[in-house]
Amino acid sequence: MTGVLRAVAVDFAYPGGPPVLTGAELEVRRGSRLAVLGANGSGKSTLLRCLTGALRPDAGCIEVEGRPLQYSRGGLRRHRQVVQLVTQDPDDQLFSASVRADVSFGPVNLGLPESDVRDRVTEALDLLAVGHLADRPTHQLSYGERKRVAIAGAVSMRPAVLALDEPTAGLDPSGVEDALGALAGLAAAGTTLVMATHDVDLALAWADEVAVVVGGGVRHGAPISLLRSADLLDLARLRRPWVITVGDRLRALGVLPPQAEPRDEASLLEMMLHPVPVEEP
Amino acid sequence: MTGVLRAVAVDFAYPGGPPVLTGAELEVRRGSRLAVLGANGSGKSTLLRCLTGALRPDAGCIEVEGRPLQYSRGGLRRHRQVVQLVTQDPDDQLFSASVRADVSFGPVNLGLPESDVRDRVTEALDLLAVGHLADRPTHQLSYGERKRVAIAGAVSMRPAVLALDEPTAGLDPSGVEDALGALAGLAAAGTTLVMATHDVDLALAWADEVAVVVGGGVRHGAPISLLRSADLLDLARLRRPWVITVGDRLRALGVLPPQAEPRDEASLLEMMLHPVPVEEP
Amino acid sequence: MTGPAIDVAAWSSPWRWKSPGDKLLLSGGLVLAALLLPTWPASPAVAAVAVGLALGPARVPARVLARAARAAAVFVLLGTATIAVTWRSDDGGFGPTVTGQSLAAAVDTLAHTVAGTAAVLLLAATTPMTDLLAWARRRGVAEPVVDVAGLVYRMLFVLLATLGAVRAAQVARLGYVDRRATMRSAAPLVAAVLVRAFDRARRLEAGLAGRGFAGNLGVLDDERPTSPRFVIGTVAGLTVLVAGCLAVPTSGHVPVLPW
Amino acid sequence: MHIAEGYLPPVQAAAWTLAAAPFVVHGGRALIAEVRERPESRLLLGAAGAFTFVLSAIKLPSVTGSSSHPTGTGLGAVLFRPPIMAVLSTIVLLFQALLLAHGGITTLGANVFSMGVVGPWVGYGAYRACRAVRLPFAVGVFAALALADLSTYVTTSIQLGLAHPDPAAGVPGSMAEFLGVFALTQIPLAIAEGLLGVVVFRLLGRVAPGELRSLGLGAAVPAPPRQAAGASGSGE
Repeated sequence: MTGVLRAVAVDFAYPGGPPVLTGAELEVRRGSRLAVLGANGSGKSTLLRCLTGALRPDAGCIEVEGRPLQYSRGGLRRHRQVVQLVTQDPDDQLFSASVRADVSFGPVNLGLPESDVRDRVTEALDLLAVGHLADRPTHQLSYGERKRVAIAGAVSMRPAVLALDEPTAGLDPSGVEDALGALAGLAAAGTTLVMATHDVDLALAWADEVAVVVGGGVRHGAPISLLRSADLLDLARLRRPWVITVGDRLRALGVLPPQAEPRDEASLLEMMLHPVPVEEP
Repeated sequence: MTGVLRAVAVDFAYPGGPPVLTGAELEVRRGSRLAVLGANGSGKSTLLRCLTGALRPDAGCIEVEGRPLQYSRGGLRRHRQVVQLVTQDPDDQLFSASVRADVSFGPVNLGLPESDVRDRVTEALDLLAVGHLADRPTHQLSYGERKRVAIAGAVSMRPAVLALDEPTAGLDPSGVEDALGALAGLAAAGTTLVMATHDVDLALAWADEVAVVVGGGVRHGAPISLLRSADLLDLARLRRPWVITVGDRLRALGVLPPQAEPRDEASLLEMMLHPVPVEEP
Repeated sequence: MTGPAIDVAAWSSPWRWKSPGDKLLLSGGLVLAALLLPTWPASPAVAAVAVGLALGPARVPARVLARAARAAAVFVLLGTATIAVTWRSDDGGFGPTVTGQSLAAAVDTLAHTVAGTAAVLLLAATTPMTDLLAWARRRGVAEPVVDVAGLVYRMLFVLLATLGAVRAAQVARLGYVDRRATMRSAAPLVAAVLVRAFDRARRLEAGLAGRGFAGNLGVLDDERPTSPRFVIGTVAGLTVLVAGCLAVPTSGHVPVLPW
Repeated sequence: MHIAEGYLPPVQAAAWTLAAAPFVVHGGRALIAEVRERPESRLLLGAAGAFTFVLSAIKLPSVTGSSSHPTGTGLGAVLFRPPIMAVLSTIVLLFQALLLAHGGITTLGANVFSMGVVGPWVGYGAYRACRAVRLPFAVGVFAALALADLSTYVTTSIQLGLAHPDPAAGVPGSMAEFLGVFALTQIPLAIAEGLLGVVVFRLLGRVAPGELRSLGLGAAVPAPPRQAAGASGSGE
């Protein structure tokens, strides 16, 4: 796994505002599922928008495949095929009342021939399991449906990296399941996924790497170790995932084997199924 | 505990749309904390809006203190002092330039003398722990702050019942904590609370009664029994709270005492602290 | 957030897949027939054809037509009543009154309006706005204008939802109990929707920038093929209508035509 | 109040369309120029048009106790200038005709002339005149919104009077009738719309000073104490 995208010593402040990022470092490895965690206002969305080229760092740089991102028209154009951002509110991205037309926007901008555009639209809609909505008007869709159509709009650009800001916010359990299922399909198709969230339970269950944005910087590591650290989580104003807390206790009680590291409810239950008897000291 | 508010055999459909509620029954007992659960589109917000008088049922009625709600100007005016709704998006409720002006909107419309308006505003802001924001412009507040100010705007009407639509949606862990803390303060001050949510874990931890909206009707009962029923939850497209699933397993393993009914992480851990030894059969 | 009944009908219309140009020909032909031919029998004939096509093959729900008629009713009734009232009575006195002549003029105008509105509805209730805009773009209407119109169409649903939500919140806090409260509520409502509109534009700009927005809102355009059968049927039908209306002698009263 | 389809005789419908056309074409040129210079202004213009549409769904109380909808033509003219309003009004009136059955297609030209041309130009003229003689901003806004509203209804009444002359009293008689029904009753509503505008701009001055300045309406913005801009909080 090599770094497809890197933030190198990135400083950023909105005009007239306090610094949001100071020396932020992040590496997005190809094929990984990275969760970027932080409280509201921590700067995780800002970091995502720097990675996608939507914001230009005040200092430091974004590296794409080892080369610094060029903020020229052509450089940004190439970059948009490397990484696409899906915003939290789907209405921030859906500008057309026709679902099919909206999803075709990116490919049309790439200047592709019409038949290729058509293929990409069909492919993206199918990957997100919203093919049946293609001919419905955007304003008649439910929130969850609009969210998946917005993701399809980004996917039709066939980006190597898909960055999603709070993709499960506002969705009910079955909506979350649908969204995560769609993401799993994208991962299987080879897309690198970056998800900004403040849901620590989701991050632990879903990600294979975690980056916690705190105090303008980034702490990057394995989910299970980073999300166990009470100091870090306090500083970041986040909770510890319940699976870790409960898992630790059950390990101490001998209900879980010593090496068990459950990441979600299912794995916790499964590991309990065959409890290794605790040896007497 | 007596029913301050009741939905009796309520049918409702939006003009030209399919039926949303069919024979929905719900009783809101004075002093209770009721969670109304349902997937997106299940009709839980519609039910709340019927209870608040914002929507008028096609059939059935809403009873207030045992008398049917009158949809006359005077009847609705009285009803708005019985129950207030806080919508999911605080920006839908904040329309004045400053926090103080916004919170005073309801009391001013009640035609109260200025000193009473002032008292109510101060009281509401203090109950929500946002007194320090009184003179700030609403658009400069964080999302969590806006959410609490929106609640204060409803609280300044001194309703007997406060209904909240997804009050924790979009909040990070510390924002959720602040919001729940504020609600606990309101409950302590005697307000009956109704919360619509699809977060089953939150409902189990917070509510003392649960109503699940499913198939146009309502199933009402104790959280721990209703939220254990796999059939009901499947039908309602909801998950079972992890605490129930994990708690059941741990009870079977003898890690929890037989009568233990943990409702959240903290109570689960506490009950495990003093595990009752399992008697040999 | 489903929107006006006509819009809902258009998106689910069985005629949706017909070429917008074909439907424009039919509706436009009917509108012109109602406008240009002698009121009797052309207006009732056009109204009958338009309503018949709408309720028949185009399967527009009757409820949708009824609501549309209600929407147009206030202006039509007020305007028609004003025409019916004249300043001199038949016996020569001066003052507001209704005469046979003024009443006939009012009935004529009413017939025109009903026929014209029905003909426009036939198009509106079978053709989503996006199809008409795409058609306009292909027919050479300037791209920025079509783009802006498309954005207006998309955003008006978002803003209508905002308007409804803010107003509901105000109603709950007694925002419209009396005239003074209404005035206190209306201005913040307008300001809130306007600020939200600005905010939406800014956020959409940021959202689109990431998708390669460089000034052009071009999208895939699925042109619906024109149907020779539909066109021939339309032309033949309109011809019959025109010939029939011109052949039938104007019966009953002689309408007063102001042109 | 939009003139319904079929309400105008064909010659007059065509004449009003021809009368409105130069203003709409001029506005269209202005819009295209604006969009060429700043491509992203498409989004703001789209939002402005949607706002104009939505305004007609707001209810205003009148002094007489009845209620009506603001025309919004004055508000739009002050915010976005009359040329742009001519195009936006055309789009909005077309949508209202097709989506809501308010107005019509052959009467579109007449409706654009009253709501998209006369109203905005009268309102904007009043606003500029008030500013030229250094009247307070609020007075300019009041005059703009009230007069734009009123002139729109006067124009509509004239259009209707011309179309349907009174059999006895001719065009002057019918105009007087329509003015009595549509314009006279509108006076309290025009005043209400003017007052509404004053409050709206006062709120906007506090809530959206940046937007007002970018629209060239710095006068509406009281010199604010400088706040930390980054703390505005939406999104992060």
